[in-house]
Amino acid sequence: MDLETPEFYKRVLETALLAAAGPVPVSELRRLFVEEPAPDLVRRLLIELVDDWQGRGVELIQTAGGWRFQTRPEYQTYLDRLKEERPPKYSRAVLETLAIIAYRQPVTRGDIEDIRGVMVSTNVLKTLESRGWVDVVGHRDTPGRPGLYATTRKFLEDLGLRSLTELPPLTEIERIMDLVEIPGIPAGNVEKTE
Amino acid sequence: MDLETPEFYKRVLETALLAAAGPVPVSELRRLFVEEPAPDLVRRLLIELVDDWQGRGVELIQTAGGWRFQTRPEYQTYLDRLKEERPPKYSRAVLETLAIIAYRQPVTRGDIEDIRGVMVSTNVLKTLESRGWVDVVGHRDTPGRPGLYATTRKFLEDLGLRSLTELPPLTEIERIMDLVEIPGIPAGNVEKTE
Amino acid sequence: MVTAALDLAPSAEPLEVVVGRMYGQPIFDLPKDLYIPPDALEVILEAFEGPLDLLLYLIRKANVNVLDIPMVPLTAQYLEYVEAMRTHNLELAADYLLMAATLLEIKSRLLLPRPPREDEAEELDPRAELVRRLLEYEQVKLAAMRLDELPRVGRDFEWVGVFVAEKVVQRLPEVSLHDLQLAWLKIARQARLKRHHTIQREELSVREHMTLILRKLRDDAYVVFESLFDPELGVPSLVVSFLATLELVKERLVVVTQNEAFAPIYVKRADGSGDA
Repeated sequence: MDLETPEFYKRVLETALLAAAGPVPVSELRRLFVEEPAPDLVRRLLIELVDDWQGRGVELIQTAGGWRFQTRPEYQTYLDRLKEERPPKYSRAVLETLAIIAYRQPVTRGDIEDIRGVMVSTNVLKTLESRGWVDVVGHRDTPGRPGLYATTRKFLEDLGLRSLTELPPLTEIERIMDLVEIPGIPAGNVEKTE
Repeated sequence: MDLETPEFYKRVLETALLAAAGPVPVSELRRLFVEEPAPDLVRRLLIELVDDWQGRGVELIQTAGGWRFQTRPEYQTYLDRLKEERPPKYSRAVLETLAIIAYRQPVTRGDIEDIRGVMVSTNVLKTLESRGWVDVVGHRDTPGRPGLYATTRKFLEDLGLRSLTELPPLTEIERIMDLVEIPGIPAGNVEKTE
Repeated sequence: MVTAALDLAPSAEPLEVVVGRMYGQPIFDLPKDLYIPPDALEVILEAFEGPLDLLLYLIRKANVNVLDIPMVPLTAQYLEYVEAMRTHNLELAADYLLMAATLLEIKSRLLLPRPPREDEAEELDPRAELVRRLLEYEQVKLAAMRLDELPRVGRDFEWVGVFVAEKVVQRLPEVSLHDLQLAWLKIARQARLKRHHTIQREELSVREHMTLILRKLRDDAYVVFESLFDPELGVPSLVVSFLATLELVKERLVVVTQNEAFAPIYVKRADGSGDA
């Protein structure tokens, strides 16, 4: 094997990423080689790889934990035909609880109930915990020492996000909320979803 | 997506095989498509895919259970570097023999046995020779004309040394030994390495 | 799933909100007179995630500004709903009742004559907290929908992981200098040769050169003495090479010969295999 060319480096990177069980950070990818290449070189080659895979059913993306290959969403209908079971659809209660934890973390169950205006069933939190998307990161120093929920790295990875800042931005309601106490100012047309 | 071309079929097959957890038989691959293509067509496309992946670090192969992508053996040394687990270790006999050859070269097998106080099995020397770390550089002019072992350039390279003088000095080792070998206490008790 | 379009502006076009499904058909609207077929009520209520969700629906449906909620009709509508639930023996969640109480309280505070106050800026609209909660909930509701739209592993894409063809290539053990050091330590200790075999650091370079010379002699039966020395490596190296040669002679590993004075000196292996 020609060990020196950037092409060869790229081939090894591609192979390692295709074979990896999870995302691989650049720091680890460098370890593939006895003479560790500069992080910048590795990153440049990764960007080249992203390009090389254009138009294929698989893409190279960067998530919270590093770089990984994943299939493009357009191909999911095909892949679904080979599946035994359909992935779960989450109820509104689960999704809203997840949203509150994601955007307002760390929050207690009480905080979630305050925002949603209803009791949060234990099942809802269990669902999110067993999916590995949220966990208890501490306890609030109030009576009962309620658990503080936050999203996990797996949540980011499963949604292909590098960080929480990549979550869809909250709608402009927040800006309007500042105006709540000043009557007479029209709320304006808030963007419509979909 | 252009749904009709063989190119597209091939892309879907490739995507499904890259994402599959195990080998996928042709019969199952046909199920990827609403209008199941003929097994012969699928097989032809798979053979084309095998060609497409020539020269890459990953190859498409047919196993008992079906088709699957797997890494090429030549890339194993690279992938191994990412592994958590520690590489195998040489036995004490191998390491001590290597140390004697490194520090006392050139030495005969008899010299090694004298120093170690035990027979040196042929396997031990074979292991070191096949690794390319020691070789016979001559013979001593004594009965049996025993081979004289010395370390090779490859030994230096593999251990990242420019010359044998960069080996840890024995004086230092023996100073350590003086510290740990308290008279009256059997040597065996001192062993606290590993 | 309620595909609610957020619209707080009074001028907006009518909304189509699926509030539930009955016999597989989406229900876009609640009946104006609030008459709800008994078997549909449960379905409709399931479409709401709680009192805040229900209130938001009523506000949107009435097409009023959420910042200026008409408390009287809203409270009336809400209570009718709660009443409808009660008459149908639906288990009424405490959250719905609590909200009813809150609405009634706000309504009564609005109706009360306001006591004159010095500082008017301090005066808070009794609806403010409710509006804040409604807007915050609305935001979460939207955020939840957006989160759900994000591509998710298993539903929208799969991770790639090709089989690693392992064990085909044998992994070789690695040896570190530390390993060698430890190995020697064990040897020395066991064989009690620490006095015997103490080797100076310099001596290692001599032994290294002994090996180099033997290697040279392996390739050629004998070599000219001078060729064992490379002046370019400097005096220390020359000295070491010379000491190595002497050591080789002493250990009877090489033989140095000279046929007559001033004739070339030859070095050859002592094991005789190189004899001409």
